[in-house]
Formats: sequence, C-alpha cells, structure tokens
Amino acid sequence: MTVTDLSYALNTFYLLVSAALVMWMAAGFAMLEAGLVRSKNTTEILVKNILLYAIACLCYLLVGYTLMYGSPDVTDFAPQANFFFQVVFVATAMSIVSGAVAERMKLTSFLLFAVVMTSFIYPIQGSWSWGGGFLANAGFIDFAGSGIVHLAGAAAALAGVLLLGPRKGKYGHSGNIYAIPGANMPLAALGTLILWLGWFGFNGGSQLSIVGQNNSSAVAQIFVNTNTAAAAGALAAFLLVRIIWRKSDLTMILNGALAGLVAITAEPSASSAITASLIGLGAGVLVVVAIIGLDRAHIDDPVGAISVHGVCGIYGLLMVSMTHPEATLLTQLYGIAVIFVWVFSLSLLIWWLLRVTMGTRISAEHEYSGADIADCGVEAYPEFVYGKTK
Amino acid sequence: MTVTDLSYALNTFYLLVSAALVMWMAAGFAMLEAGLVRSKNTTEILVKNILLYAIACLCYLLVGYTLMYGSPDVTDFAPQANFFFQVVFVATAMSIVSGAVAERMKLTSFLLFAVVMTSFIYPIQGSWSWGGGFLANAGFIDFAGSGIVHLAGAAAALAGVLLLGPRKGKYGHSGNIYAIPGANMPLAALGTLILWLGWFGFNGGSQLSIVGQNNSSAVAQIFVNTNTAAAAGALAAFLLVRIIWRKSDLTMILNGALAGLVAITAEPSASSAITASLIGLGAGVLVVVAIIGLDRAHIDDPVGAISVHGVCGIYGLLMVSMTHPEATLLTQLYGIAVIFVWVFSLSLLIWWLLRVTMGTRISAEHEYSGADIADCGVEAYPEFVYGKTK
Amino acid sequence: MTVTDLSYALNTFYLLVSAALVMWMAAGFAMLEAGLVRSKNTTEILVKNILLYAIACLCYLLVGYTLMYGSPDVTDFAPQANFFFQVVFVATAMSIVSGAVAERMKLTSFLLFAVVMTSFIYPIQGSWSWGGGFLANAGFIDFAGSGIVHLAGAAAALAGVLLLGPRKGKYGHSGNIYAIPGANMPLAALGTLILWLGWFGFNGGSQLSIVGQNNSSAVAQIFVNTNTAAAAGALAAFLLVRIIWRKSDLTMILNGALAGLVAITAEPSASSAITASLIGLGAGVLVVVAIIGLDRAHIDDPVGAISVHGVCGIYGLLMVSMTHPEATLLTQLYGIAVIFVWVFSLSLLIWWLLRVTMGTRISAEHEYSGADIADCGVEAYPEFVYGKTK
Amino acid sequence: MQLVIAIIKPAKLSDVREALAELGCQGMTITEVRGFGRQKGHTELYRGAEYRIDFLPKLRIDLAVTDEQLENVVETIRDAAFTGNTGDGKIFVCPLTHVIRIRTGETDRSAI
Amino acid sequence: MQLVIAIIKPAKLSDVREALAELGCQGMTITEVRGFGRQKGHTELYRGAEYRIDFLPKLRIDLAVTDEQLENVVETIRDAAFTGNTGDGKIFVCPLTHVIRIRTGETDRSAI
Amino acid sequence: MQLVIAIIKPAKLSDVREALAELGCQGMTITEVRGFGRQKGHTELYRGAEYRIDFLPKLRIDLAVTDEQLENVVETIRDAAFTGNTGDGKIFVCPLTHVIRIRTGETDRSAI
Ligand SMILES: Nc1ncnc2c1ncn2[C@@H]1O[C@H](COP(=O)(O)OP(=O)(O)O)[C@@H](O)[C@H]1O
Ligand SMILES: Nc1ncnc2c1ncn2[C@@H]1O[C@H](COP(=O)(O)OP(=O)(O)O)[C@@H](O)[C@H]1O
Ligand SMILES: Nc1ncnc2c1ncn2[C@@H]1O[C@H](COP(=O)(O)OP(=O)(O)O)[C@@H](O)[C@H]1O
Repeated sequence: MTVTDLSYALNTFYLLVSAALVMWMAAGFAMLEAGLVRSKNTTEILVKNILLYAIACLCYLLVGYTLMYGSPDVTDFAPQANFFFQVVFVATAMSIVSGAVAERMKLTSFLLFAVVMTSFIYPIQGSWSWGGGFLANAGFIDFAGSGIVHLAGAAAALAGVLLLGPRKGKYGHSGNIYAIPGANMPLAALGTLILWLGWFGFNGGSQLSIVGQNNSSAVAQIFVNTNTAAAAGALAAFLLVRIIWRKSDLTMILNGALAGLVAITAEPSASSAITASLIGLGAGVLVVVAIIGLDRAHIDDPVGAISVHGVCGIYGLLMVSMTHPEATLLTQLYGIAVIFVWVFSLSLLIWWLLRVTMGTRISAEHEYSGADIADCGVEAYPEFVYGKTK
Repeated sequence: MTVTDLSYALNTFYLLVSAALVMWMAAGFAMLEAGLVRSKNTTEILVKNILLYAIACLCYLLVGYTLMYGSPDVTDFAPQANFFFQVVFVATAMSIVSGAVAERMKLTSFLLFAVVMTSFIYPIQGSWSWGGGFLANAGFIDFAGSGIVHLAGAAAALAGVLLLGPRKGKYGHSGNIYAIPGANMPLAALGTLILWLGWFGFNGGSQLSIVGQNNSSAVAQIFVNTNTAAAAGALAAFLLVRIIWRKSDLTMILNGALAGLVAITAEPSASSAITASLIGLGAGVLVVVAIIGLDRAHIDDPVGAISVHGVCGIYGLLMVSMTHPEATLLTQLYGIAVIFVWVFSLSLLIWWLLRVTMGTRISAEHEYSGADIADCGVEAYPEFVYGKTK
Repeated sequence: MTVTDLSYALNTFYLLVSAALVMWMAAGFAMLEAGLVRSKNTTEILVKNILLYAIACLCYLLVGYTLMYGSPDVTDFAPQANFFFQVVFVATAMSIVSGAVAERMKLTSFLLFAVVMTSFIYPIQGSWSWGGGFLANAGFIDFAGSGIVHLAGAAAALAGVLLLGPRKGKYGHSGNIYAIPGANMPLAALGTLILWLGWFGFNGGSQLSIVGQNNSSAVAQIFVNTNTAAAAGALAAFLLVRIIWRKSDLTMILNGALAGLVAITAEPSASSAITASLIGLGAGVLVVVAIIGLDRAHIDDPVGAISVHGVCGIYGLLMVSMTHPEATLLTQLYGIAVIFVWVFSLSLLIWWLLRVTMGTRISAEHEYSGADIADCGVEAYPEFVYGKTK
Repeated sequence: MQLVIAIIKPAKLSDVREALAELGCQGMTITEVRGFGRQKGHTELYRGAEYRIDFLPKLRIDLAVTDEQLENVVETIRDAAFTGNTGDGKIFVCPLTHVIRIRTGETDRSAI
Repeated sequence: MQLVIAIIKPAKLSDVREALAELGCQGMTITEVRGFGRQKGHTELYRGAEYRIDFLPKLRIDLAVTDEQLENVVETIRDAAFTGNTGDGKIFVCPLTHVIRIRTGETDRSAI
Repeated sequence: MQLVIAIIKPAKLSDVREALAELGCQGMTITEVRGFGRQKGHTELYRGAEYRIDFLPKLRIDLAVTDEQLENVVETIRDAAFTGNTGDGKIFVCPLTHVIRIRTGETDRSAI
C-alpha cells in the first residue's frame, strides 16, 4: 500500500460520496415539485421525477458521457467514480425542467424530451466547457455548473413553457394573475432542504480531488460558501417579501435559498464566506423579482425553476468575473449566450416536433380533473381527495 | 502517522459512512410503508418501523452478532465499524417483513417476532455464508445480501402473510381482487428514493475496504451498477405497466427501482454498467409479474415486499452465475434453497406459536376502524381523518 | 504528496461529511416540528426553521465564531471545515427553541431572538468550555454538546415558554390537560429519523480527527453508541407508555429515541455499547416522565423539546461522571449550572425585552385561525384545510 | 316529491347504493358527516393526555324521490344499511316543493 | 321561506356565487359532496387492480331565500351552473318554517 | 317533527353540544361546511399573487326534533352559538314527514 493508493482511494471515496449527495437531489426536486403542484397532479410529477432520473442515467451511460468527455483519462480516482459524479449532474439539469412544465405537460412527451436532452443537448453543450472544448478555451469559467447544468436546464424549461402556455386558470382575461397554491408546504420545504444538503456534493465534489492542502482547503471553503450563500438567499428573499407584502411567503424563502445555491455554484471556492453571503443576498432578491416578472409576462412556472436556475444561474456566472481573477465579464457573457442559445433553440425545436406529432399538452378535461387520474391511475392522497366506493 | 494508520482510518470512515447510509434505509422503509398503507394504519406502521429498528440493534448487539461472526478478527478497520455495518443489515432484513404484514398484524406479536428474527433466525443463517460457514464453503456467492438479507426478510414475511391471511376487503368472494390504495404517494416516492440512496452504502460498503486500486475501482463500479440497475428497473416496470394498462402506476415504478436494487445486490461489482442495466430491466419486469401473480394467488402484500425482496432476490442470486466467474447455477440454487427453507420454516413456526398463544391478527373491528386508534391512540393525520370536539 | 497531506485531506473530508450530516438535522427539526404542530401553524413553523438556520449561519459567521473560538489554530484539517462543523451546531441549538415556542410565538420576535442567541448567548457560553475557557479548565466534560448545545437550546426555550404561556386550549380552568395532536405523524417520524442520521455527524464528528488508530476506533465506537442509545431510548419510552396506558404513543417513542441521542452526546466514546444502551434506556424513561411532569406544571412544549434536550441533556452530563474516568459529579453539576443560569437568565431578559417592545405572542384571533394565515399567507395544505373560490 | 336523508355507516355505502340501483334510483348525493348518538366513541391518547372522539364518521345520503317511490326507497335503505348495532343511523324524510335538473331544465318528477 | 339546495359542478362555484351576488344574495353555505348519477365516473388502477370511481366531486349550495326570491334564484343558479354536459347537477327546493340569525336573533324574512 | 339545521362557528361546537345534551338531545349530525356571508374573509399571498378566501369554515348541525322540543332547541343553539360577532351563523327549520331509526325500525317520534 502506497501513498498513491491511499490518495486514489480517498479521492474516489470523496467523489462517490459527493455523487451520492447529488443523486439525493433527485429526491429534493421530487419533493419540492410534489409540494408545489396541486394534489391532483402530484402523483404524475412524482412519476416524472423518478423516470427522468432513470432515463438520464441510462441515456448518459449509453450516449451522453462519451459525447461529453470521450474517453477521459482519469488518474487520480476510479474512472467509474467520475462517471457516477457526471451522470447525476445531467439528472439534475433534467429535474429542473419537470417543475417548470408541471401540471400540463404530457408524460410521454416529457420523457421523450428527457431522452434527447440527456443524450445529446446537455452532453454536447457540456463538452464545450467541461469536456475541454471551445468555451473552456475561451476562458469561460463555470466551476460547478451554474451555466452548464442550471442555466441549461432552465433554458430547456423556458422553451417548453413558451410552447406549452400557462396552466388553465393562472391568468385571467384582463391580465389578472391568480395564485395556484401548491398542495403540500412541508414537502416543498423538505425538498429544498434535501437540495441544500445535496448541493454540498454538487459543489464540493466539483473540485474533483480533495487530496493536497490546496484541494482540502478549497473543498472546505466550497462547503462554507455554498451554505452561506443559501442562508443569505433565504434571508434576502424573506426580507424583501416581508417588506413588500408584510407576509412571510414560505415558497419565496425556499426559492431564495435555492437561488443562493445556484448563484454560488459558478465559483464557490474563490471567494470568502462574506463575499458568498453577498452573492447569496443578491440572488435572494433577484429571484423574487424574477418570479414576479415572469408572472407578469404570463410565463407560468409553477415552481419558479426558470427564475431560480436560469436567472440566478446567469447572475452567478456574471459574478464570477468579480470573484475570480481570470474571468472577464465578456467571456462569461459569451459562455452564457452560447449555452442559452444552444439549449434553448434545440429544445424549442424538440418540443415543437413533439407538439406537432404526439402533442405536448394534456387535454383541457384532464388538466381540470388532474394528470394523476388521466395518466397514473391513482391520486397522491387517494383517501383525502375523492371518495370512492370500494 | 503511517500509511497503515491512514488506511485504517479511511476504511473505518468509509465503512461508517456506508453504515450510516444503510441506517438511513430504515427511514426509507418507514416512509415507503407509511405511504402505501391506508391512513388509518399509518401511525402503527411508523411505530413498527421505529421499534423494529431499535429491537434489531439491541438484539443483534446482545446475541446476534456473536452468533453470526463469533469474535471476528478485523484488522483493516475499527471492529466497531464492522459491527455497526452489520447491525444495520439485520434491521434492513426485518424492515422487509413489516411492510408485507401491514394493516392487520398485531404490534406486540410483530415485535416479538422481530426479537427472534434478529437474535437468531437471521444471524444463524448469516453465519453459514458471511460468517464463513458451509454455504460459503460450498461456493455460494451473495456479495451484499440479495439472499442473506433480502430473500431472508421476504421468506419471513411470506410465512407471516400465509398465516395471517389477506386484509379484509382485499379479495372478494368470487375471487375478485380489489385495489386498496395507499394513503400518501409522495411519502412512498420519498421512501423509495431514500432506499435508493441508502443502497449505495448497502452495496458499496459490502466491499469492506476501499483502499487499494482494486478496492477503489470495485466500490466505484458498485455505485454505478447499483444506480444503473435501479434506473433500469424503474424504467422497465414503467414500460410494462404502460403497455398493459396504458397507465403509469407510480407504485409499480417504485417497486421496479427497488427490484433492480435487490437484484444487483447479489453481485454489484463483477459486471459492467450495461450488464447491470440488463439485470435491472429483468428485475423491473419480473417484479410486476410477481406482484400480479401473488395477488392472483391471494397472497396479500400491501407494499410488494415479497415480490421485490424475495422474487427479485432469487433472480439476482441466479444472475450471479452468469456474471461471476466462480458462481454456478447449482451452488446458487443450493444457497437459495437453504436460506429460504431455514428462514421460512422457522418463521412459520414462530408466527404459528405467536398465533396460538397471543394471536397475531388484530380484531376485525380494529381492522375496520384502523390499527392507529386501536394500538397507538392517535391517527396519522388527526385533523383530516376524524373530527373531534376539543 | 505526503502522509501529512493525506491525513489533512481525510480529516477535512471526515469533518465536512460530519458537518453536512449535522446540517441535515435542520431538516429533521423542521419535519419533526411540522409534524407535531397543527396544520394551521405548519407553514409558519417551516418558515421559522429555515430562517433560524439561515440566521444562525450568518450571525455565527459574522460574530459568533470569533467570540467562541477567537482565531483557532487548526492544523489537522482545513480551518473552514472546522468553521462549518461549528456553525451547524449553533443552528441545532437554535432549532431546539422553535419547537417549544411553536403555535403562539410571533415570527419576527423569534427571529430577533435567534440573532441574539446565535451571535452572543450561545457562543459566549461555548467559549467557556469548547473555547478553552473556565469550564474546560474546571474539568467539565461535555464531549459533543449535551450541555453546550442541547441544554443551552432547552434553557432558552424554557425561558421563552415561561414568558409566553401555554397555547390556548391546552389547559382547562380546572387544571385539565387537553391533548392537541399534531397534524402529521409521518413527518414527525421522518424528522426523528433524519435527526438520528444527522447525529452520527454530530457525535461522530466531535472527535475532530479520524486519523490514528485511537481516533478511528473512537469514531467507530461513537457511531455504535449513538445508535444504541437511540434504539434503547425508543424502546424504553415505548415500554413505559405501553405499560401505563396500554397504547403505543408514536410521539413518545420518537422523543425516547431523541432522548437517548441527547443523553449519549455528553460522552459517546468512553463507554461500551452495553453501557450506552443503559444510558439510552434511562433517557427513554426519563423523557416520558419529564414530558408528563412539565405538562402537569402547565409548561406547554408542543414537541417536548425541553424534556428531550434539557432534562435528558442534564441527565447525560451527569452520567458522564460514571463513564468517564476524569469527570466528577461536582464538575458536571457545576457546568450544568453555569450553562443553564447563563442561557436561561439572558434568554429571559431578551424574551422579556421583546415582549415589552414588539410583543412575543400572536393575537388570540391569529392563534385561533392559525399563524399560517396571519403571518405566511398560505396554509400548509391549502387544498385540504379551507375551501376557497379561485 | 320527497327528499330522503339517510345517515348510515360508511361501510354500508356499497350495499345501499346497489340496493337503490336495483330499485331504479339513478342519482344520489353523498356527504361525509360525523354523527353523535347512542353509539359510543373511543378514547385516544397523545403524549400522555387522553381525549375522547365522540363524533363518529358517518355518511349522509341525500336522495330525491317521487312520492310513489318513497316507501320502497326508505325500506330498501333501511334493509341495506342495517347491521343491528348501535350507530346504524337514521332516515329522515322532508317534502320537496321543486326539483330542477340543471342540464335539461326538466322540473319536478321528470327531473329526479 | 324556502331552502334551495343546489348540487353543482365544483368549477361552476365562482360563476354561481357571482350571479347570486348580483341578485342580492348575501349568504350561502357550501358543502363538498360526491354525486352519483348519469355522469359516468372513471377507472383507476393501483398495482394491477382496477377500480371504478363512481362518486364524483360536486358542491352543494344551501341557500335560504324568501318566497319572492325563489323563482329568480333558482333560475339564476340554473343558468350559472349550466354547461350542457351530464353531471351539471340538480336544484331541490324545500320549505322552511323558521329562519333565525344567531348574532341578532332576527327571525324569518329579516334573518335571511 | 322538524329538522333543525344550524350553521355555527366551529369553535362553538363543544358549547352547543353540551347545551343540547342538557336538553336531552341524544343525537345529531355534523358536517364541515364553508360559509359565505357578511363576515369578511381574508387575503392570502402565494408567490406574489394575492387572493381572497371568501368561504369561511363553519359547522353545520343537523338535528331532528319533535315539534315540542323545537322552540327549546332553537333557543338553546342560539344561546350557545352566540358570540355577537358577524359570522355567528343561522338556524333553519324545515318540516320532517318521517323519521326512521335504522337499527330498530322505530319510526317518527320514538325514532328521534
Ligand atoms: N336527532 C338526530 N338528529 C340528527 N341526526 C341524528 C339524530 N340522532 C341520531 N342521529 C345520527 O344517527 C347516527 C346513529 O345514531 P345512534 O344513536 O348512534 O345509533 P342508533 O340510531 O342505532 O341508536 C348518529 O351518529 C347521528 O349521526
Ligand atoms: N335523485 C337524486 N337525488 C339527489 N341527488 C341527485 C339525484 N340525481 C342526481 N343527483 C345529483 O346530481 C348530480 C348530477 O346528476 P347526473 O345524473 O350525473 O347528471 P344530469 O343531472 O346532468 O343528468 C349527481 O352527481 C348527484 O350529485
Ligand atoms: N341565506 C343563507 N342561506 C344559507 N346560509 C346562509 C345564508 N346566510 C348566511 N348563511 C350562513 O351563515 C353564516 C354566517 O352568516 P354571516 O352573514 O357571515 O354572519 P351573520 O349571520 O352574523 O350576519 C355564513 O357563513 C353562511 O354559512
């Protein structure tokens, strides 16, 4: 047994634990979304979340990983640990989409989109930066994926939402905006806390090695910054909402925490905890503004995914130019544009193809009675929702 | 500080983290079962899950561990880490039972069975393979416990179910099969995702050492295979159910994921990820068939535990003969038979003794009004179920 | 790469994983409390739990850490890992408070108290023992914080509860004690299991180093003892309640598990697993007695936080004098008195100041209709609680 | 026309509905209610405090019938909902002066 | 005075309430009920076993009116709740002999 | 016989039930309903969109009584449910032509 063996083992273990935490984010998205949709669409959103994860794992295994990294030359840890760490990232990107299109998107169309997204759209884009392609060469810096994962997911979601239109009853004839409260706030809070925990793996693992004083310190700093940005984001969202409406809107606070997490993801190691908290504060404010802005624009996103992952992803990438010595605003903007245009336009095309062939939107009748009955056969809380005779 | 010290520390830590993940599976079983029973029996199943875990920990500490391993000579990591890793396995085996006998088994009889199962039935059986006994010598291969843990749990469950009979209202006079939907689908999904996460500890930790390139690579491969088999199992169950009934039955998808996990547990390191996905696909199909088959045979298993852990456990053990160079179909069948016969017949005896002495089934009246009121004093969602005057 | 680098990396990783597990306890408290309050106060308790965590992280970063540790000279692991591990502890202490004052405390007053508690009250007190102050010098032993974290949290909670008074309808005119069942038992069980898991980080990480045979063995022993004490606590509470009332009160069992965890926290490494189980048994009995005793004294603690963290924290600290060679009953009592008097009296002052300035209790009308509507704008389960016209 | 209001045990719903279907009743409306009566509730326990549940779950059936159907319907419900134990419930009948089917605008007898 | 009992589709509540408000009806009471009628339910599936949901969610409106208001109210509800599809629901009217407002003790017409 | 239908504030249930028990009423049926009336609802907020909750939680008590009991019962409910604030609720009385106890088959007065 040598020091190299030990380092290899430790790095492998560190990466596997990180990846397992990111896998756990699948549960976070599932619970968050299950909490924020109405109960009549809850079972269906759970089905989507489980299956998108399954599809992402299989498609990335069969196609995506090679597209993104070729046959990477991994020496510091077990190659399979690297694969596992990468595969859970693509699942995260796809999870972002499911929330935004919730309560009205056909299950099968969604799953087919997941196949294309995780096999091609995401990996090709990822190869340009993390795969060592032209974005990496241009100096675009996105440490753990504010852009490559979160913005990418949000761009695909935005394309889907634009083609789908809002949920029935969300916007009135005269431009009124109606609230459609989700069914289960504890689940939404649980989901957010799961995501918060998983994010330590997401950002912490992205250092890719923990051995060596630099690496150890960097990973520790990442944990602290990740946590601090989330805390600041939650607090900022709370204060803003409290000042405007004199109410403490739980879901905005949850979105604030996630906004902080997304924003710090672009560069979680370069800044001090104080800077991280400032970045988080900004994200918490921004996400509230973005959610309300999108609502005003009649872009209906039941869980706020586009605001959290898209708007705050961009914000985080731009902040990198201030915290990272080698990043410039220009290269960051360039990277943002490339990722957004690629993912958005390709997604739009795929969603559109799905719409003209098999349809992407459930029927009005099913939207009214709920996707659970239409697609799944059982409601989320069968005893509480409808009576039945046995 | 020497390299040996470091290796010792790393292996200890790796084993402790793995064990903590397996402990977390207790929450997975609790949530899965709480989601799949009716709300009137939810508090009681939670009580059972917490207490069976507590009993397993204490009985295995006092009796089981020594029965299974004697005083094992552990050198690569702290002996207590080994104990902790082993103790959570027996809790897993016992958790399998609670789901199958849910909604009709008396709490106290169940707990007494748990004492016998975790003190004697499981450890003695475990000593034959993992304890270096005759099954190990015969060449029976069960890497992480498809048989020793999962089949054992399922065999005990089957014995209990056969003696207990089905829940009232599950099967009609003319052989009709009635659906009895569980109360809370998000909890069932959460439970499954918890189990999925915990399984990385279950299988990943079973390598027992992560130091050394072989070990590091094996553990990484195990993580990937575990994840892939689960994904494939979920997808296969979805596709099959979708084709047959044109509905996306969430609980079948969840069972499909678990089926993949159970099947790959028998040998998660020897095969490639592609092979793992094929094993998972098979398990996902098999579990749906098994659930429907058992239902046709009027064996009432509210959560599908016997199909998931028993049928897919056997399937996984048989697959080993194809993926592992040293395994043969015969020795695998031999091991399966030994485990099943031992656990099933002893369990039958214990359940029968319990039945003739204190009774195993709650009264028809309590079954109607719910075990929560009868045994626990409070329902799972007191505000939503019954009104009361304060 | 040297052995020292590796040790540094491993310890850092071990501490970060431990801290992440403790962070996860925030979710545990949130779910436990969300399950044990009535649904009309559920959203508000979730808001409190998320925000107290956020506030704790930021205040401890800005003020508390320096107050408690100065600029600690950390050599065995990355300093930021140490900070992260410490910051989640203060959040835990604060989480204890939220449950005890639930269903009647004003959100903003609570948050302001959180600022003071996590910036000053907790860190100053912590500096006396873990910061190397006079309690440490006096020989007071509190390995992982039965007193410094749990008793401190409970003392602050007790002060708050005494000033707040009980929830309306909890105690009748003639001294009657009325049950106010929580809304969601599965959430309470989930929360407890999350805490159970997180406690492995809480106690296991408190060894602060896993490298070296002594350390490795100590950490492994801590894991086993932590688990065993929790199991024994749950079982003891179950048996006691069962004997008295012939019912299996789930929430008492959950409190029993937590009681075992709190009690073993004072010294989880010095004793054998058998001793740990005896300590846990005692805690499980004690917590039931304490809960009923406090109720008789008309001290209304909806989740049992004062009994679990306060009474069993003291009990655990006293037990140390029997399991730890260097601890004496006297120094333990001295430490208990110092912590309690400091935290209780200062908290009383702060709560009182808040009461005379902005008020600490929500209006009777809001208490009746629920804090969710009054403060948050949305109920926990909007579809199930009140009807509305869209 | 008459409005028959029956309070029954929830477990008896299927039997009652099937019996009514045989009579040719094609519509009814069900409400989850809680009944207080001679049937005793039960005691619950929460954290050491006991409390009684006095209101037991019942189902209320509202059924508009013609005067001719009345006797038959009442008897049918009575038989189908009968278990012989306390808590079996009650049947109330009150006169209806108008019945309208919203979809067709039909009124009275033809609207039932 | 008359008690108007309307069984309507849940989605029609807003329309009905607004139409009634225009008529000057300032009070009503709503109950979540389940209706069985000509409108067919749907089939669900759970772990391979299919089952029918026959009772569909409906809302019941109870509305006390004066004799003069009756015709207008019934017509208003009818129009506002109308979709033309099966399951639109029914309106029943039964006579009330007394109405009391608890807060003021007012009775009958002035209590409505 | 008469059917007394009382819409009350949920918090008043215990008082009403006890007052009725003193009168000797041994049975009643409770329904969770939502009331719309003079009592104002409140505004909620969800993700930046405000909305009103107009229907407030109420309890409906259905109570069959004999003609002699009627006056007493109505008065008792009125007193027990009274708070003096808007939203206290209403009491409606409608005539019952038949009452049947399912368990015994008793009818009318003896069935109440
Ligand atoms: N006077 C009444 N008015 C309204 N509902 C009643 C009345 N008496 C009984 N009920 C309803 O009938 C149900 C059964 O009555 P109960 O007295 O328990 O049994 P039984 O009718 O068999 O003696 C009660 O739960 C209640 O819902
Ligand atoms: N005889 C009846 N008594 C009570 N309620 C009825 C009756 N017939 C129908 N209903 C109620 O009216 C609803 C609509 O009736 P249905 O027959 O489905 O549609 P439609 O009236 O359009 O033919 C039912 O769901 C049920 O709630
Ligand atoms: N005309 C009516 N028909 C049926 N229910 C009514 C009617 N008017 C009022 N109610 C019920 O009575 C409750 C109290 O009425 P409200 O007008 O708010 O207060 P108050 O009676 O004190 O003026 C309402 O919430 C509603 O449930």
